[in-house]
Amino acid sequence: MIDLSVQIGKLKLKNPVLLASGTVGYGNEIAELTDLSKLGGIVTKSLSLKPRIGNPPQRVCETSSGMLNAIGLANVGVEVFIKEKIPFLKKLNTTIICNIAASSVEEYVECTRILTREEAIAAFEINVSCPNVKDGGLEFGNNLQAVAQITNKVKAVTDKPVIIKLSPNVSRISEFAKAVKDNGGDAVSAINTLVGTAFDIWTKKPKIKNVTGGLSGPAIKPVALAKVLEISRNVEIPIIGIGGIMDWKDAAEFMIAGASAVQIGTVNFINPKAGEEIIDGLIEYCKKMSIGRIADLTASYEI
Amino acid sequence: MIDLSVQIGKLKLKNPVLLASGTVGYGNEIAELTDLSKLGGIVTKSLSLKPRIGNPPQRVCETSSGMLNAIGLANVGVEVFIKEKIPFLKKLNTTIICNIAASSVEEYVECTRILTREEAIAAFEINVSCPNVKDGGLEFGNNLQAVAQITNKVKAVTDKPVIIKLSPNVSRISEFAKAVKDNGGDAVSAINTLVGTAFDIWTKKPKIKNVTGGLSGPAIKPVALAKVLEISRNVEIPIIGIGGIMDWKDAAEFMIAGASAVQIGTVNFINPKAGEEIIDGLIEYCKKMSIGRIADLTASYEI
Amino acid sequence: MYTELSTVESREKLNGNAYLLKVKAPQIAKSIKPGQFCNIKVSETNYPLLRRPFSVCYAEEDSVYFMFDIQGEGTKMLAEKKPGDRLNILGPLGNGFDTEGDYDTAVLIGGGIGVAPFPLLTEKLEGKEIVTFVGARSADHVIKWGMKNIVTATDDGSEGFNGNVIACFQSEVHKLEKRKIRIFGCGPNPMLKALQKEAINKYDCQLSMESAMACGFGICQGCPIKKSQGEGYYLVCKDGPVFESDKIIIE
Amino acid sequence: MYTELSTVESREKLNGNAYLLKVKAPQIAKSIKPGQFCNIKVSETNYPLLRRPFSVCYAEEDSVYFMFDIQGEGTKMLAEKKPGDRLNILGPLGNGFDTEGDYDTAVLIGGGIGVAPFPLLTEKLEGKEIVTFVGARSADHVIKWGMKNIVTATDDGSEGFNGNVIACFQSEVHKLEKRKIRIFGCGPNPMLKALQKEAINKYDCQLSMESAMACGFGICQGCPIKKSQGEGYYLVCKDGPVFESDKIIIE
Ligand SMILES: Cc1cc2nc3c(=O)[nH]c(=O)nc-3n(C[C@H](O)[C@H](O)[C@H](O)COP(=O)(O)OP(=O)(O)OC[C@H]3O[C@@H](n4cnc5c(N)ncnc54)[C@H](O)[C@@H]3O)c2cc1C
Ligand SMILES: Cc1cc2nc3c(=O)[nH]c(=O)nc-3n(C[C@H](O)[C@H](O)[C@H](O)COP(=O)(O)OP(=O)(O)OC[C@H]3O[C@@H](n4cnc5c(N)ncnc54)[C@H](O)[C@@H]3O)c2cc1C
Ligand SMILES: Cc1cc2nc3c(=O)[nH]c(=O)nc-3n(C[C@H](O)[C@H](O)[C@H](O)COP(=O)(O)O)c2cc1C
Ligand SMILES: Cc1cc2nc3c(=O)[nH]c(=O)nc-3n(C[C@H](O)[C@H](O)[C@H](O)COP(=O)(O)O)c2cc1C
Ligand code: FES
Ligand code: FES
Repeated sequence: MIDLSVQIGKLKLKNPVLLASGTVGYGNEIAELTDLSKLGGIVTKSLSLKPRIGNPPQRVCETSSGMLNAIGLANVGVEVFIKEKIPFLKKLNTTIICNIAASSVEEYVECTRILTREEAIAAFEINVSCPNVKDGGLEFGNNLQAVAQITNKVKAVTDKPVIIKLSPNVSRISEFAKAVKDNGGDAVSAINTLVGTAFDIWTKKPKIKNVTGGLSGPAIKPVALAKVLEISRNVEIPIIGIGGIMDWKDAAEFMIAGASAVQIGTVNFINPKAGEEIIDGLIEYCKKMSIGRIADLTASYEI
Repeated sequence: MIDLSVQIGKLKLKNPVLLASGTVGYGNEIAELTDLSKLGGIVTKSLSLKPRIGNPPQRVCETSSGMLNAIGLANVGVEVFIKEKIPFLKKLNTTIICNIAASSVEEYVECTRILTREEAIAAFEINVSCPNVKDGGLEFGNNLQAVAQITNKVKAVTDKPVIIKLSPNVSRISEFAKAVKDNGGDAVSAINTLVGTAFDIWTKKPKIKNVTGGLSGPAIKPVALAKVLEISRNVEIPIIGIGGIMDWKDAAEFMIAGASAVQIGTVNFINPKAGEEIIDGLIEYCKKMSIGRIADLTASYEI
Repeated sequence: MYTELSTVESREKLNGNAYLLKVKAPQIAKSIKPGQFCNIKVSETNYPLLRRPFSVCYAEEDSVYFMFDIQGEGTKMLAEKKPGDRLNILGPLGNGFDTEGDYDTAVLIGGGIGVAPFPLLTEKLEGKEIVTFVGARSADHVIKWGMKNIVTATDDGSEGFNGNVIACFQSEVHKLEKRKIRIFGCGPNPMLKALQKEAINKYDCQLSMESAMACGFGICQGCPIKKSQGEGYYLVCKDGPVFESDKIIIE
Repeated sequence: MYTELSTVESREKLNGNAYLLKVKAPQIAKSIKPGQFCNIKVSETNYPLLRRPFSVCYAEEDSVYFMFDIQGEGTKMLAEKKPGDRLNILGPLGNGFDTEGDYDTAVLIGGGIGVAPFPLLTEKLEGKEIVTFVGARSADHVIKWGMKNIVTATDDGSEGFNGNVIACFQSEVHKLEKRKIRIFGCGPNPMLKALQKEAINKYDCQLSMESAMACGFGICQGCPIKKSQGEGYYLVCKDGPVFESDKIIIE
């Protein structure tokens, strides 16, 4: 028997495959198509303090081996989440990681403070790829001080593990991982989407109403892997690898490059059973490679 | 008749389609497969002062709708270039832009100083995506001061137009474009490749011997477009758009997003006639759109 | 909701650019309702990456029919499928038309490939009076497969009414004056917008909407459509694709 | 060098995983030399993105033959091509084998699908004595199409010599003692390395090398192979793929 469990700081997962935030909603729809209890866990759609209706259409468009999205963090808000979504999530028998997005440091803290009381939540993932409303809309995720401060203040109001989800749109992502570590963060997730755009050449209008969107899918895998590797080589902190994973081979590649666990996003739209299939594939791979504990794969690159 | 000519600062091109540095060598091989005189111009492989043999294999690998390369700036050096390559380039009847890569500010200046005497060279493109040997290998392209300084010092030794080729691996590319403008640079090229990697899951070794490589091809097009748009909206400087262009539609999209001209790279490997086909396609497009001067396409986005 | 690895049984070219694909997908065939759709992976590779949504056109026993137009690369690939080829299909998705309730005549109004869901709807409406308005560019684009009691309208007047399908409906509706009608509309947005306007405070009317989609089953939030009452959006894939005409704002 | 939009004429399955594809590509067929290769775009989409390099196996009149093994997605797609399908082919590329010069017996040594260039080479070598050593995993992987005077070696001993093809050559070479031989080798790197070692200061030997490639015609510098003398690299696509065995260092 292969030991599939992995440790993300103080968070233990039964296996390293998680479903990524924003690509599984609150778990209910995809539960009809796959057995979520088999997964390492799911990360819920980014929550803000108040509900958000999100951006006007068009919100998504396809690109070569990828897609752009600008959903605009549409979500039910903390209150409705607790009342209406947590009861269902509790029944799933999988680890629930609650992702939080906010427009000010105070809002991050406030969301965490309220949600940390919920037993069903095993850990928080903090999405810093949102515009900082107070500082004129620049992304927190590109600002080292902001990421440090958010980590620090969120950690102060919860005992649960705090994972910071890093933006890839920076020169040196490892500096951000280091800021997370230095401020007590338990782990980092890498990566969120790359900033991208597309235009309709006949109307000359952007294909995404928000003008720019986030690029995800297999197109970004090489970039995501390089970011994971950079963090792995420079900072000692658990990494959750994300970006373009389509199958177990991609998942193994992320672990080899330094990830302790992985999240899958876009592939859920195409193959809602991908999570289960990836776990099965990883088991076979470990057998072939005579790997007894999957955790030994992490950062096993030979350079 | 549609006026296809475009102006990149003081550089006039007969049409907006250029072949990108590193993807056409010094023009001789591809000249057998396409008529280079039809193109707006070609940008020669990055030259350094002395010849470089480049990286050991494996130098290239395919990714989903993209490829990684780490050629290691293999090139013949300035001296051999002048003696052996320029005579052929002269005969091509197309605009020759000479791309320079160096490991120190002094080397950039020295290369430009020597090459500026060559009549065949219409302009310089400065590739700042090389490690700064003196400052411990960090890329010039991620350092605002370095880009400013290189622009300034290179401009001081040549009267020819100087185009700075920007790295996309930064948070705010428009700040770099602004530094180029403020230091007298004539134009910017955007983008060079994104940093990426890939691992062989059976050997656990990187698929590229250099560990990381540059990601190019259609996978990166949405990112490249977003960078061009960002510069276009924030800095008044001519932009040469590059990244994942496969056909005339992609070329038109870059121009709409803000580019005055485009360069095509990876597609040359797949379809060596792509440049000619793109020009033909753009002519048809202009006819359909009743565009008399192709330069009017630049930054014609409607947001 | 199932993901089925189905097999193409036949492919037929209809009028214009339209194709009719019959695939064996027993689970979906048995549970599908008119107006629902499926999300189809047209290639086995990452290109195109996302599934493509198509209304179910018709279903019988273990088979499902899709009727589609070539738009871009995805539909081009679909049109090249041959009997025996495999297709991964996710469905049934969405709500479908509501055929219950108090009306005696169903008025189906379709523009272009918008008629795609009508054959199954026609079958389901057995017992009701049906009038089907089919709009097309020209006679050689008129699609009639699986529909009944058809009134055609063509933009160039080459068949039936000379003008668009809504104008055609307007000029014909007096014949239905004594009937209790319910309208089922499907087609391009401008047509649906005109139909919506026509229906205000006048007709019981359901519209089948389109939207760019990434998932098709409610997990990406990629397919919003504005609510007419209150703030916010419905999701076309989950709350629709069929909406009561007064519930949404069509852009 | 031409880019030809060719048409698949036939596809045949050979032993093992090997396929033989015949395509109509007149310009390439007329100018190709043994040991040269073509770079084939296996799909019309961006996936896979790059062309795939294949030795020309044989050519007659307007047609070119490729012999290949399924390795990954590109070769899988190629194996699914049917007569009438279109393939964009770039070629002839590379230098090819040098068949001129002073020798009377050509010794062809191929491992696995490495025999691919031998049929055209065999034809070109008319007039010379030929011995062909064919190595394979097992009897059901031995490929003989288009070759002559074959000695087989299998790793499991199920056909011919029990062992690898270089060991087989070593055990047979005494029969050629009086001959002036030239060796033409093609196959996986470990085999070519062993052959190179065997040939040092002993045999006139040419090796056909492989490398990952992006362009195939010298513009990307993606395919280096280390020179044995002096610093630096040759490009496999342009300076090769065939090298005098003492000119290169095989990793
Ligand atoms: C619920 C639903 C049911 C549908 N039913 C049918 C049907 O029965 N028959 C049929 O022919 N078509 C139907 N469509 C439209 C069909 O999904 C698109 O034509 C198809 O996705 C285009 O894919 P492509 O790869 O060929 O084109 P692409 O290359 O992706 O795009 C080509 C053009 O089509 C537009 N387009 C892309 N996706 C959509 C979309 N989801 N909706 C509308 N326009 C789009 C693009 O903006 C572009 O202009 C339906 C769409 C939805 C949302
Ligand atoms: C000059 C030359 C001539 C060749 N002639 C033939 C031939 O006649 N018949 C034949 O079957 N094969 C030949 N090959 C190898 C053939 O190009 C590869 O098998 C093919 O590119 C694999 O493509 P894929 O998409 O199926 O596999 P991928 O999914 O790209 O890769 C599958 C595996 O093949 C390896 N691979 C990928 N590209 C190459 C390459 N260029 N060379 C070696 N290994 C590679 C990868 O590392 C991987 O392990 C030749 C290669 C070269 C360079
Ligand atoms: C439609 C969509 C919505 C997303 N929403 C969120 C979100 O709300 N919060 C978040 O942290 N990441 C969000 N993401 C990013 C994903 O969690 C993931 O980081 C990214 O898509 C890269 O992984 P992938 O290539 O596997 O999709 C979203 C991605 C997509 C495609
Ligand atoms: C194999 C290869 C070699 C390259 N070499 C150089 C180079 O020497 N100098 C340079 O400025 N850019 C180089 N580039 C980057 C291209 O010029 C271009 O910026 C990049 O590939 C993005 O465009 P594309 O997607 O059209 O290829 C190289 C790209 C490739 C693929
Ligand atoms: S398409 Fe994903 S939620 Fe509707
Ligand atoms: S493959 Fe491009 S130079 Fe050899």
